[in-house]
Amino acid sequence: MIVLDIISWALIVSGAFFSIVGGIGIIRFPEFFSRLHGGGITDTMGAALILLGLMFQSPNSLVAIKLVMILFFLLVTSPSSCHALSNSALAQGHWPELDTTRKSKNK
Amino acid sequence: MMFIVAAISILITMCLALIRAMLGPTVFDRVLALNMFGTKTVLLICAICFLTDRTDFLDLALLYSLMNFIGMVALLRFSHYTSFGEEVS
Amino acid sequence: MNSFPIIRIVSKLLIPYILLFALYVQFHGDFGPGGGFQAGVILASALILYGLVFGLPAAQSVAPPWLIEKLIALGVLVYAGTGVATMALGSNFLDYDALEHHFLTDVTWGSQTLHVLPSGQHLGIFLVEVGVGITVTSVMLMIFYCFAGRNQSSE
Amino acid sequence: MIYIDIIILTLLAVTAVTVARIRDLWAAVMFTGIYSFIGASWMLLLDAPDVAFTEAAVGAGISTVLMLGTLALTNKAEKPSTSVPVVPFLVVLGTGAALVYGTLDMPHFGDPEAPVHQHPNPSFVERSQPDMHGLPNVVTAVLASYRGYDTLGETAVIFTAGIGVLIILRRDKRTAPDEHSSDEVVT
Repeated sequence: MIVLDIISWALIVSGAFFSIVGGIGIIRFPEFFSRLHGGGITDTMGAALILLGLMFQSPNSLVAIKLVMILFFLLVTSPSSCHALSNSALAQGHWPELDTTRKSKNK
Repeated sequence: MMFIVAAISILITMCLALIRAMLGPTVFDRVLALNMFGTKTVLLICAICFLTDRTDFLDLALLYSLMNFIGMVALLRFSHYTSFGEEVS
Repeated sequence: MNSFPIIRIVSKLLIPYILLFALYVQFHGDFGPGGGFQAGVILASALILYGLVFGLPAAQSVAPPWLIEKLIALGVLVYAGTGVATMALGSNFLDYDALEHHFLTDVTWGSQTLHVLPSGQHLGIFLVEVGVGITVTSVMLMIFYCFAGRNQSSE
Repeated sequence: MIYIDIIILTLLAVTAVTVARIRDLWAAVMFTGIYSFIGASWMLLLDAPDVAFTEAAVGAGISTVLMLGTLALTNKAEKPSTSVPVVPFLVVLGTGAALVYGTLDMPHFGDPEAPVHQHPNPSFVERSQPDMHGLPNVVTAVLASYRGYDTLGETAVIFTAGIGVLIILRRDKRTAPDEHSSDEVVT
């Protein structure tokens, strides 16, 4: 049990670290396309690590299976909606400001 | 104790996402923050379930992870086409 | 949504799970959180997701509006019909104890007892929740059809 | 634990003020989605998973879709008001002060002697187990069996709402050509 607790602590603390780092990123980054990076880190890395950490504490297998299903749905939906967001941002004429190789469409 | 740490860190991230949703210069920044907020809510509900030791309510987190996607698709579709009705073949 | 192939594929992947989850909420509502209203809303939102991604005509070919109109009334009919059935069996309106029956309720299979068909109060709650679920699903879908169809014709 | 409550309530208040203050209605719809997320977490903390379930099912998906559908029929931005609303502000302030004064008499949170826990007889919880042949969810038992008439009424309300939306918004195929022809005559 002590081993499981240590594994959970490690996973949850690193997950908390990644989600807070992503949260700071979504505030601090200068424009939309780099903010996607911060959002992506919290949605996949932070969520997966925290859910894995909770999985080691689950009292029975049904709870663990439900957590696996939640993780699966999160990993499927959140990156695909990030993709759709960036796709429609590009379609509406936004272009990464940090990209120096191509000229911005809207400027 | 570890669940409290998880819940507090998730809540801090939620606060940051909420700030971005309020500032957000473009529509897409706001939707990105909303998506992040939804994911964090799923995690928060999981953490609360473990914290209060009522793990049979994880269905709620499962439901939110599905419903978040529907809201996102609706918001994206509206920002893209400005209406629902047209035919997509 | 024609320019989002990933969204289309992910929706195709998710819609069966949402429908399955709605059925789980509907029939597991006696044992955990959930029930007819929530299940109806989840079922309707699966079909609404289909309509959002693949267009209104596709959704209307899955759940045609004439059928939805009939189902709005059918749900209330199932609910009230349960009450009338209990009255016909000689009890009060919506008193499910009259629905007690002894057909395949407890089947002993090996060492464990299985509850095959619900009986009494359980059967009554089951029927009533099914009625609520049907009405809520069809009303939500019908509201969505009305809004979407209105936009289509006004452009 | 108490810190989680405080943070969630603060987030709720901030989101509500934002919804009221923001002019872009599209963003307001988005913030109601956020409000629903926080509201469901709060309901779960209050040990009301059935309410949280309803909030989750309705708030994030369907209500966003329906509000966006309404926005598609109207303008995207709220009309800015020019006058400073002094009298409504005083009325709201007075009502809020009276409500805060009223909370002083309320029983403590979770008090077993509170009227909420005494008035619908607590024996429902005890009676439900033998009555329902072992159905564990007391909320479903109360809603569908002990309060069956109420739930029938609620279903009838949803039915009536559906009929009302149908009457107001539906365009029948049989009447649609007539409208177009009359429009052509007018123009």
